[in-house]
Amino acid sequence: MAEKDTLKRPDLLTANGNYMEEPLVNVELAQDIMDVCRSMSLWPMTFGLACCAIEMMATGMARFDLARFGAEVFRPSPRQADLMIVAGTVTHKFAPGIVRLYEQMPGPKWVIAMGNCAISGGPFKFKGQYNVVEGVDKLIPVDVYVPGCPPRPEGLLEGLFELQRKITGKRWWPVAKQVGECS
Amino acid sequence: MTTFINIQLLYLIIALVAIMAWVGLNALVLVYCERKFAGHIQRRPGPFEVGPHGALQPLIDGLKLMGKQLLTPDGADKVLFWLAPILSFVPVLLLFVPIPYGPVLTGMEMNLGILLILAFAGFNSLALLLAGWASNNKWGLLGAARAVAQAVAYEIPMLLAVLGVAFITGTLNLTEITTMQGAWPWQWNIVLQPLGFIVFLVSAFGETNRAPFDLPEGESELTAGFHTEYSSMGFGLFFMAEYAYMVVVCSVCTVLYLGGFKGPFIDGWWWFLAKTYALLFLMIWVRWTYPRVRFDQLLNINWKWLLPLATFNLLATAFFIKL
Amino acid sequence: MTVFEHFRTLCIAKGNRASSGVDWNVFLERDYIVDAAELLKYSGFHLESVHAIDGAEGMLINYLFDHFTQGERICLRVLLNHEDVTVDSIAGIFQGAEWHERETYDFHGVMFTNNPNMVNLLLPAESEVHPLVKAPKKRVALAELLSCGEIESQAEGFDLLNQKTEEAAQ
Amino acid sequence: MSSETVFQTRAEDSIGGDFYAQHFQEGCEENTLVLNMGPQHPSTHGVLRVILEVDGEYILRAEPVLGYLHRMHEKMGEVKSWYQFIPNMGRVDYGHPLAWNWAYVGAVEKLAGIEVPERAEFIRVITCELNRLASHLLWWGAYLLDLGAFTPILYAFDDREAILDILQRPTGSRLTYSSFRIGGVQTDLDEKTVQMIRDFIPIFRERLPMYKALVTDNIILRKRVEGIGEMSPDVIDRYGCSGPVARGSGIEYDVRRNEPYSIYDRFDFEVPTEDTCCAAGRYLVRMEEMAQTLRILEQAVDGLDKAEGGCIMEKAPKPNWKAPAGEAWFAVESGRGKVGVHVVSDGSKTPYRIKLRSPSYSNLSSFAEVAEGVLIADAVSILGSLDLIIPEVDR
Repeated sequence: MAEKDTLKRPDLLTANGNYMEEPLVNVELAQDIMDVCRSMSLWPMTFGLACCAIEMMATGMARFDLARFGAEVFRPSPRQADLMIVAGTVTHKFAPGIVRLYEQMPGPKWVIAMGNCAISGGPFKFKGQYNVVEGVDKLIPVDVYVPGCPPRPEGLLEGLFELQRKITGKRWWPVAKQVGECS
Repeated sequence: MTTFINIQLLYLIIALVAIMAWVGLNALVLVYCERKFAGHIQRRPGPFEVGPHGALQPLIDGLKLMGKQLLTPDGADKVLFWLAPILSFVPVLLLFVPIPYGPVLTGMEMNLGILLILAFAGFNSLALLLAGWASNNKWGLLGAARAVAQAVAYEIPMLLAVLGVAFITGTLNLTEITTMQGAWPWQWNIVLQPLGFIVFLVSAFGETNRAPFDLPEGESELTAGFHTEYSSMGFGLFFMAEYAYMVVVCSVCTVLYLGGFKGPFIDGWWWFLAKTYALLFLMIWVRWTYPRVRFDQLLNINWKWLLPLATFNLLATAFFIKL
Repeated sequence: MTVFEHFRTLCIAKGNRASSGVDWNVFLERDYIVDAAELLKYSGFHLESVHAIDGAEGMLINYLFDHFTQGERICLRVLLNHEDVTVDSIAGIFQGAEWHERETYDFHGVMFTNNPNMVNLLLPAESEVHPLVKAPKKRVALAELLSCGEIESQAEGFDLLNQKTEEAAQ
Repeated sequence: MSSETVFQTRAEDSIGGDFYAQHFQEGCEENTLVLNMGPQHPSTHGVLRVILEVDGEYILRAEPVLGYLHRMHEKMGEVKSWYQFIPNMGRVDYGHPLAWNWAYVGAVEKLAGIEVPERAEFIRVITCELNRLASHLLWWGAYLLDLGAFTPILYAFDDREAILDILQRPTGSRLTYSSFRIGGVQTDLDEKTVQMIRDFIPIFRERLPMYKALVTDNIILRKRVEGIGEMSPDVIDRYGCSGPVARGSGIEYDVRRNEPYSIYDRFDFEVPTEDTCCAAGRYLVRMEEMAQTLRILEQAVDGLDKAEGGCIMEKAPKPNWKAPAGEAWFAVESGRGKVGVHVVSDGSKTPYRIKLRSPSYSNLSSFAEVAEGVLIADAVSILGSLDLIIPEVDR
């Protein structure tokens, strides 16, 4: 079997050393087009956990308008969502629920860990804590981390752009100037 | 004789293909319009970056949906589960056949055109029931129950309103109904049947599950209602069917009450399209403005208001025709 | 403090709203809490909170009541021995107490008999730790923690607050 | 539970739901459906879970299951120092964090007998009232989203952004403010901020009639809120509800009026009440409260110039400050009702015990009784009208 494995494309290798099934039809161009389509229509799940959820809502609202990038279709059902924005603290009580929701999403799917709580437990990590999962990446694979407590909507938008870059391999939108570069 | 049949058949096939393209195109345009229109109602630009002014957004969404994984839930009835979206979408194609888009642009002339539309539109409620039942999901089941109760209820006043028009025109052929109306607005059926028009329009909202009557999929109550468990194109088909039904209902409304392809100066498909899209925009506008009604209120509106009004309209029409 | 005039209390202390926020501190025996709650219910009080303080002498359960119009805050206090942290539930009189009591069970392991639904509220159902129970070494004498104010009446043998008054006298 | 715990999702399926679902099912009648609303449901505003027993669409029994966002605030209170606990207060209730800031800081000040400068009190009132507006706007948008109207939430957030623009100048944050300090506030209001507030008040005052015309007078909305979720004053008493929920049932109780803290006794404002006892009453009370909040703001901004002192007391407590032993209970009025903080100190650097009394918790506890016998859609309407912030319920 080892010989056969070497014939497979390295990009089909998963983290655990297994190979994904090869696609039935594999045309490079079609794949690229699909990638662009996926990156431009990331439908998030309506899934707010805590404070960050309000900033996630604010991102979808008039001033910041997530819709410009085709990501405003918040789907309440995980079956129709592409993107899970873990916006808030994950507790031990809810951990099985998060894993289940992630499993219910159809592939290809992505996860953004929004806010310090989802990244590492954030301010709720202290000696003797008994109820917070210290980082949602202990439960499900995370693609993009957006730090902040809570992150500003601009931060979440930047996280979305980073995810688009990750999917297509290209940064699509102009990069904002660093602080100090502005005239 | 044989050549005659063949030409008929060929014509029908061309019409069906054209209708398919038309339905697909309509869905794309409508989704774009809806999102853009909603955006502007809500003080934001809506889809903007994908294509010029976000024009490619629906196309890209569609492609993405096709590329998603197809999931069948564990406890679902597999055959019925996948039959439902197909059953919801395919009959829609048939509904476009008798609609006269222009003086010669009709899929197939038939004497019972409106009857065909009303009959096959009933398939939709069956599809929604199957979808909710087969997906083995409690929210889906509740959504399906709502969908059927709603569709059954709202079909009756709609039928009665249509009958009113049929009484004045004396035909069920949609082309004939159009040609009986004049070019100018005061020569349209809406002048003769204002009550019927209102009843028809309200029933249309109910029939197509649009807000404020979008109870079968009421997001804040039933998560996603009957299509909670559908991923990928299963959901996509329901989505397209919903928009296709909107187009059908608005087209029929145009034919029955607004003079169809007839209009001032030159008759033609452009008048038809303009009127249909005006109605569609009304539907979109209402959706983004009003809250959702409650389920018992929805049925009360129907049984206590629309049905008596439609009956009264019918009786009055009959009375005046007899005079 | 006419409400508790003919009621068997352990101690009634007049607090000061400006300094501690509570007008009356009433210490009760464990068996009398339901009757006291009933009394307050008929006097038009509503329940603000039920919570426990883990002190050296035992678990002190505080029932805070307030009045919508009279503006009088009463704190009923029941001291439970650490070996037997059980008290009758007042959820039959103030239904809102059900959750407060379940929460107290979560945090401090206080059992409320006759609570209609005595399962974990905030912690996972299978959890059996009570995170706010302090290690015996870290417990502090209640007399130091509480600021009950002026003692108006006191039953014989009740000396929970005396330690402090003696200190103050010195 | 260690962090290496493997979370299994499949094992529970075979036995029909988790512990709470089974516990609930024991009391079910025959031929009824048990529905899990949440924790991931669009209208539970976060991760509240309500188990419903329904007959058709009528709810026979409801049981909220809490704790999906229990973040151990009370435990943290016993671990962190007096100062370090302030940021927690910004995260208990993300709708109206400054009220919680105030409740905690006020309790500590009461415990230590600290006098706050007058100017600091004015700044507290101004920022807290602005925050109350933001909180009510958030509720308004989310409630209408629950009722199926999509657009109002965008209008609400549009105005909310204007408030956040003002608030982030003195507090340095958009959402989780923790700018109150023991003995004052962190930053003074500068001229520009005051001017922004002065400009904002008339603009927002004009918006309120528009909201009324667009939404409040809508017949569909009226039918969805009138007579829904009736809570008699007796229910309010038994469950200890407060805030707009109590005022919507005709109880004229506002902590700012009945138990004036800080400088609220100097302002002229009304406490709106409605006797309808239903969701409509609670809705109208909140709408009217926004107008009253604007009145307070106006007076506070005018009074700010004449106020004496700085934004924080001289010789404010240092980070390793030790509070004197004792206890104090302090209550403030947040957007949701009476927020109470009970601090108990043993004279060390960390609090001995902190009890947070949240209004949402008491308001939500009445849901099981109120929702009995209503439709699912009404239950959504009732939940929305209670204005829940889940982190505040779970703490």
